[in-house]
Amino acid sequence: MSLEAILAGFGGQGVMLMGQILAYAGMCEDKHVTWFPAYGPEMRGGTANCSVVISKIPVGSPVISEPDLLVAMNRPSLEKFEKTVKPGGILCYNSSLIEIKPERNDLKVFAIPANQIATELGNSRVGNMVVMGAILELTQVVKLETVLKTLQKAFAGKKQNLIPVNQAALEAGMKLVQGK
Amino acid sequence: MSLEAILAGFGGQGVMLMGQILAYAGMCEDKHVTWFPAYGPEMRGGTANCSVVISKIPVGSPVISEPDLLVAMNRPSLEKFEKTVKPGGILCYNSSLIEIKPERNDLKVFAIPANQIATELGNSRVGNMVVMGAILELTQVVKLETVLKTLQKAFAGKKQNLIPVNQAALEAGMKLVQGK
Amino acid sequence: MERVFGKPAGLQEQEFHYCPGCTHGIIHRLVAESIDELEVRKRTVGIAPVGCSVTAYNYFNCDVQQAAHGRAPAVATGIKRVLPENIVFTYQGDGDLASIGIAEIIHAANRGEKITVIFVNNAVYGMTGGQMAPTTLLGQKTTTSPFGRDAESMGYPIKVVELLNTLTAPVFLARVSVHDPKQIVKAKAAIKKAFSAQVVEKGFALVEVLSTCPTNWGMAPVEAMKWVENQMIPQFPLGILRDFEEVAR
Amino acid sequence: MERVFGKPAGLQEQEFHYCPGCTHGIIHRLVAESIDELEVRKRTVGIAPVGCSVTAYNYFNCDVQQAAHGRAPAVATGIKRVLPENIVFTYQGDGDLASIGIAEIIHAANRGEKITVIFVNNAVYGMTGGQMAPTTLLGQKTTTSPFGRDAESMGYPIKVVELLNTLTAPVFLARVSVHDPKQIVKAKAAIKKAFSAQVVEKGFALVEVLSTCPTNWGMAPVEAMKWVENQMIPQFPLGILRDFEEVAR
Amino acid sequence: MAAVKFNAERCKGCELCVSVCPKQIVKMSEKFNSKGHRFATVTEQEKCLGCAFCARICPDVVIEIYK
Amino acid sequence: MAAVKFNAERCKGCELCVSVCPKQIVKMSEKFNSKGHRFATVTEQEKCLGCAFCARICPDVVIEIYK
Amino acid sequence: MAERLMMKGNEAIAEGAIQAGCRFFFGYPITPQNEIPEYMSRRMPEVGGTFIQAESEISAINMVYGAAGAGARAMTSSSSPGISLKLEGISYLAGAELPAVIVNVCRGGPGLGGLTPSQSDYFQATKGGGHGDYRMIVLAPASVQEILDLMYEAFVLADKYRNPVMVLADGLLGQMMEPVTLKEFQDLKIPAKPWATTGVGENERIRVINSLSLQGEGLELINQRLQQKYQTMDQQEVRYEEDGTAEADLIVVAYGTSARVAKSALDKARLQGRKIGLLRPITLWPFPTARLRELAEQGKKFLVIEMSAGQMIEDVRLAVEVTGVRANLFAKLNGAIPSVNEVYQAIMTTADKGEI
Amino acid sequence: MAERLMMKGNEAIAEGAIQAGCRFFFGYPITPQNEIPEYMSRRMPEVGGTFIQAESEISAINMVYGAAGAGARAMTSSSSPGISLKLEGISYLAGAELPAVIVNVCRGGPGLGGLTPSQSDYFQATKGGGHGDYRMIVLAPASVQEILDLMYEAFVLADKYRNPVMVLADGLLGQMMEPVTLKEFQDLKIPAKPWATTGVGENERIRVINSLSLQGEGLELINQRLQQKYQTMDQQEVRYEEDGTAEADLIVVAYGTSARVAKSALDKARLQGRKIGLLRPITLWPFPTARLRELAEQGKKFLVIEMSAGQMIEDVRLAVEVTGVRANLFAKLNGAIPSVNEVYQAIMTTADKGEI
Ligand SMILES: Cc1ncc(C[n+]2csc(CCOP(=O)(O)OP(=O)(O)O)c2C)c(N)n1
Ligand SMILES: Cc1ncc(C[n+]2csc(CCOP(=O)(O)OP(=O)(O)O)c2C)c(N)n1
Ligand code: SF4
Ligand code: SF4
Ligand code: SF4
Ligand code: SF4
Repeated sequence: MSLEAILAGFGGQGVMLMGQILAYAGMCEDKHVTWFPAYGPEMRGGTANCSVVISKIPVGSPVISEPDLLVAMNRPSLEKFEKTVKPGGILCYNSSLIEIKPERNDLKVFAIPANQIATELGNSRVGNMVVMGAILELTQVVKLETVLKTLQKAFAGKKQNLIPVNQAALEAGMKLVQGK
Repeated sequence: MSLEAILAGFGGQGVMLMGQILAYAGMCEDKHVTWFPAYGPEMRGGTANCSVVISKIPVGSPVISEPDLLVAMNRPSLEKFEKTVKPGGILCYNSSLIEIKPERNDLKVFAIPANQIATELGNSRVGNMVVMGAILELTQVVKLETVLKTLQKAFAGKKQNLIPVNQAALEAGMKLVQGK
Repeated sequence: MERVFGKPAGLQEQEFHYCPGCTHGIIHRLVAESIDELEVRKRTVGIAPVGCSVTAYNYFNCDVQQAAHGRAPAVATGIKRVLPENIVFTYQGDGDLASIGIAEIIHAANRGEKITVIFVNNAVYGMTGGQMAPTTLLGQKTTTSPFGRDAESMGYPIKVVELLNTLTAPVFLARVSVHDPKQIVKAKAAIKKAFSAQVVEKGFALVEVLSTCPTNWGMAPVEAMKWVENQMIPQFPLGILRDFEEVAR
Repeated sequence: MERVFGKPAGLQEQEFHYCPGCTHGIIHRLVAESIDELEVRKRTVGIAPVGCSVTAYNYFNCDVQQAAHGRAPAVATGIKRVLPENIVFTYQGDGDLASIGIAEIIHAANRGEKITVIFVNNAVYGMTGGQMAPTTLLGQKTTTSPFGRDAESMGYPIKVVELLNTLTAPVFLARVSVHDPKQIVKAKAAIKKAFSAQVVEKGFALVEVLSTCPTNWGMAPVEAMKWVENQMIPQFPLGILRDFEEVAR
Repeated sequence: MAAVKFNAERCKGCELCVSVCPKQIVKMSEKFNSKGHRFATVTEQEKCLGCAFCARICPDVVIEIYK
Repeated sequence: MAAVKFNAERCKGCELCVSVCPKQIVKMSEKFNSKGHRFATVTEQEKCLGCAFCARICPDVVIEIYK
Repeated sequence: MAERLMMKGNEAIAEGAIQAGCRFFFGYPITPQNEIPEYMSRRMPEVGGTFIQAESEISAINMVYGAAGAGARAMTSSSSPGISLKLEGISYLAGAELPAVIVNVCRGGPGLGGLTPSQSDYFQATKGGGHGDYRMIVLAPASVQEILDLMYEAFVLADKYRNPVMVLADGLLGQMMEPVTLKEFQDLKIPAKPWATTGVGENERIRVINSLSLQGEGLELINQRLQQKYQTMDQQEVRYEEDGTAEADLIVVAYGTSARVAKSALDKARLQGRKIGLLRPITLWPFPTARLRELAEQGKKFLVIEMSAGQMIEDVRLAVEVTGVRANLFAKLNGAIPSVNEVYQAIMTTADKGEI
Repeated sequence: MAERLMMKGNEAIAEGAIQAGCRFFFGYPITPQNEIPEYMSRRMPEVGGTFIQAESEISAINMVYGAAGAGARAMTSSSSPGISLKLEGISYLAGAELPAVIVNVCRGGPGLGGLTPSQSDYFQATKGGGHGDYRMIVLAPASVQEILDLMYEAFVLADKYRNPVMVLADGLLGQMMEPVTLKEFQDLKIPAKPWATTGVGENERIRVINSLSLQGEGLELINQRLQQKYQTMDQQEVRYEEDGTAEADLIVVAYGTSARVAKSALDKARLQGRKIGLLRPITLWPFPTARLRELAEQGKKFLVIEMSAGQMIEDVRLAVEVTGVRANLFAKLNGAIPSVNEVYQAIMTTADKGEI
């Protein structure tokens, strides 16, 4: 199973980390992967996005023009990238921050109240992992265990204590879209 | 009448000025002329030389490999350039400073005690004009009057007073080689 | 009721792209206010540096040239020599002015170019992601001094105003801060004075403004203001080191 | 009878290419004597500048790197960081150090690089034919200030030692002259001290040496020496501004 | 009698104004503006002194003072 | 009792040595060396103090002092 | 096998240098290569090396000059505007024959330009942006793993020829992450450098690092020696990668990032039954001229893909035009990365019409 | 007719600029061009202009940037190493589209090199030594009179295209004296520059001099505009001189000093009955490609004479090789000026054997 995804939001929403963990997990499952970031002109707090490719064959261009999957964590990202998604592709958007609805009807669209669920889980910063969970469930591109292993690495040391809440977020995200 | 000359000595002997005046005079007689300087690696008081071309047709390279005329005001210059002179060419050397004799016998060689004559004329710095006089006489490349006009220009203003002694030097130089 | 405080005419409508709480915005406003109050906007030419304020031409409401990294004082020299009647100012960060551009600022100052320099000292390279600057404090962690600035191999924070104060030509040299409203008022006065030095055709004027970089300092904006007060000021004492009016008297 | 004075081992046999009466030669000898007396010749690496002393590698009897114009302090930094046990010195003119190279010297000094800098201030660009230098005196005529240096458009002579004295790191800063035998003895002492700062691993040391350029000043050598004494010294006061031993005590 | 006006859309939620208000009447809203920042507002206008501390320290020219 | 030795070939004729000799025994020769410079010499060796003033100020390491 | 990990291209540049025994890094921040100095500032202390953030790019390259002249493996890195500032220094390194590695993580120009990836410094790197007749070996990696490997090569080649070597990447390669395998930290035999200025010690003659020659003839001799050295490099160090060139009708020539895009595009074209080959120069100088001419003589067509107005195209033309073949160009100007689709279109058109 | 006088090439560069209305000179000393700043320091005050000896070449080029952006005719001059230092600034001038004139009185490299004349900065000047896809018109005079005339052209072209223009001479042209005729001191109509930053005054919109574009697309648009401008230059500004090319079998291609030497040499060869022509590019960029190809199609042979390891030869090959013709090279390496005799030999061999 291979995937071309664009994950977008504003700085601080953890879209970059989300992408890296996804790619890393892909590597652990012996796939060819690339991760490529892009930042807006704003210094910080501006829009940021990354492209992740996970594939069985070596990856040519790490830059994606037509993603299979778009994650939009804030409104500008949705507005900027919605039109680029492959027909029939997946669109997950953060419904806690984005009040508008996507326009396209040729996509599998999922509204994910990421901030809300995160706050419920007691850590407003794990919204990205909620969405990550949803992606795993929807795409099956990598296994949950692999991602969890990756988290172990990513949060080794001081951040150890953050692992449980992130795991909870992942599972919440998966549940949210199960069977949808 | 056209001429390719190399004038060489050490800094302060006025070889550069000599060459410029020669070229300038050539211009005044509507010839094509070029003047090109070259300095040794020493900071100052080192060897210096200039190439002067005076010609009826436009001058290509201002750099001379085989001069018709060589003026050597000091020993290093003689040693460096003697071998380059065209067979049958003219060699004037400053016998007041150069104790050795030129080796070539296929040249018209003139020993000119420039410093000595200059000192006799009461200005040790006009040695270059003594040699200049000799050149004029030997090559007939430009007229004396033209050179004198040029001196007027060169020494206009403060240096006015230097003109007579320079003129005297020119004439002394001419006399020296007359009919030789 | 009438408006007693708001956006000065010296600023365009455009919102700043600076990070939340970054004091570049305050300094921009103070510059614009000074230009307004001296009524020189129409004959002012600004020079944007390379740094977070590289796009200053989107904010200042006057003609602007964007200069190569560190070379703003040379560019300002070129402009001022062509347009002696104009008011010419550079706006530079500490990487731009004190690192790559230290030669240009020293020689522009030494020639006594009649320009105004706004020197924003935030102790790091902001735009490129928080690397060490010449003004980084000892022990301060940055992305290129991850274990803290160590005097033995990285040297000491450079005091630009004191350095320039050894030169004869400059007519106004000051260091101010914008960490609280009181200081902001003082900073404004100094900046305005630095511009007025050109209006009365005195000569080279520079104001160093201690500024924050919450993003790269990894601090909340309010916390960053405290850091300026408690950490930076002891190292970079505030004050007016040279003043053409003092001299005049 | 035994030889009590002559060519130091720190100099090669090669004759200098300098103009008659140029004090570069004296300064070369003092450097070489210092190297001899400290017995460090075998582990010394010199850096030749771009200037009349560009061919210093033909004179100093130690390993030498020739550096790009003004960059000798950066080159010295590279060498010293690789060879901390070696004695590394730069020999630079005023165009090289105070004009194009002012950024490099300030930052090497500020980092406290453990190097010795011999700064030859002859108030002009010698090699290129007597153009104005940052150290040219007001009113002094040069080939690029034909009507004399004019403060209004060309600024003031820069006092390098005073400028560097605003930095924290340097351990030895002095200005000396070689215009008469007495001063030459003092100059020698300062230069030797500046080298010894490395021997005892102290830090950055710089000696500014007032020097002549008879050729481009258009003076006889003896006259040039008088000019240093009467014109240059009043502008560039002699003395030791910083001394690691003083500090030690 | 003074009035302070916040332009919520320009606000980046840095909270500097909150930190300097002598009357502590500047508060951060629960809502986000379109850029996603929680923005500053003034509660109890009537208490405002018009000292402009908030406006002076605001890096983004969000605040206007009227008198 | 001291002796001063001049290496005429290295001399550039700058006359600095002449200017500093307290005994004024350093003089310029009438002759030129091969580089074309009039070179310095010492007259009346016996008067030499060996103060090395000339040697110290000579830019071209022409002068040696013996004691 | 050593463990695989995800690395940014910029980190690979830094780690690759350390693996190659580089212990002296002198640099100045500039996007998109900041991870290099940042990584070095953390890593060098661990391996007993030295990291200095210089006051400028100029200072950095001259620190490299001093360190290289003192016998160390030293490097600097920057991006386009910063590299322009280093050109005097690079010319000095070449003139003084000092081994050093310069990395250019190229960005869009001219002037301050932008932060987007670009290949518009090809001329600067290959024809000598600096003054005088010098050449550098220019290595152009196309993946993070290759970056790691070529950094090692770069230092070996620099020492082998006593010549600066440039690694030319771009913002995309610098910023992207890919899996890499680190070779074991082997200690390397860095060649002896008797010419280095380490103090004369007991040696007879002093050593001089220099690029000046005041007597004209001297300079001519130096340049003769340099030109001979460059010829040897040209004969021995050409590197390139080929993919399906033998059976291809159309050869796509591209390096670095555009080679990656080209690869995706030509895979697509092959699905359409077109016979497309890829020749990816790994050394931009020396350039694979001989091989390209060989292919041209077999009557193949050529399409060059560049993220510039067309620079490498000149070297391709110099290689193939004598054979009567013309080379086509698809140029993506600074500011954007070519999309797989537009390159695919270019390939199809050239394959079918013979030209764009 | 105005009076004739002897002038040094460097003086002609300076006086020519003044005649062209240049009133702002920013420079830094370097041999062999010191007469330029020295002349300017005397002359500018006479014409109410400004001379500044900058603290460095970098500062000088950035002063030019500021002055040009303020609407003035401004210039700087230097020689090879100094030009390398100006390349970032030149790229900025091109990116910000500012008119300015840069003079390179080329000397031998690489590194500090030597003071002898050279042509080894051809690539740097014509292919953009600086970063990014920019081009400059490069004018190559071959006599002191032509220097005087081309300095005027340089400023006109710079304003016409809002682009930096380089005048590429060498130490020989700079140092030699030849007779010249000064045109009367006419006052010139310098075009209005509404884009210049002179203070908004009563204008609606502020003016910005800038080369930055943070959004990628923006940068692509800028580069498209620049490339279109460069195409126009390429179509309209090619300048060259021909001598006996029509009847010639062998065309010698040379510029500047080497064209002078070539002229003497081919006159000699003609005396031997050989049919030799000379094509002397006056603009090195844009290059007389079309004309050379025309001549190649007539089946002529080509010999390039350069004072470098061979740089212009590439542009000649790009012009002629498509026609199946090969170009020969006589390269004189940095350090010496080719003698008339050696060039004569090269011409004779090529004329007779068809190649060297
Ligand atoms: C020649 C060159 N070198 C480096 C850079 C990269 N660069 C951009 S901004 C910057 C430093 C910014 O720091 P500072 O001047 O302190 O301003 P701040 O961003 O902190 O306001 C650097 C090094 C560049 N653009 N050009
Ligand atoms: C980059 C560069 N710029 C300029 C020059 C030309 N240049 C050679 S020496 C010199 C200045 C020499 O003056 P100074 O440093 O005072 O030394 P001095 O000759 O007086 O001893 C200059 C500008 C150069 N070689 N390289
Ligand atoms: S990075 Fe720092 S300096 Fe730059 S805008 Fe953000 S806070 Fe301000
Ligand atoms: S030019 Fe001046 S500094 Fe240079 S050697 Fe001659 S006298 Fe000395
Ligand atoms: S003006 Fe003063 S009192 Fe009113 S809100 Fe702002 S800070 Fe508070
Ligand atoms: S000082 Fe030295 S060089 Fe000068 S005259 Fe005396 S001996 Fe000769």
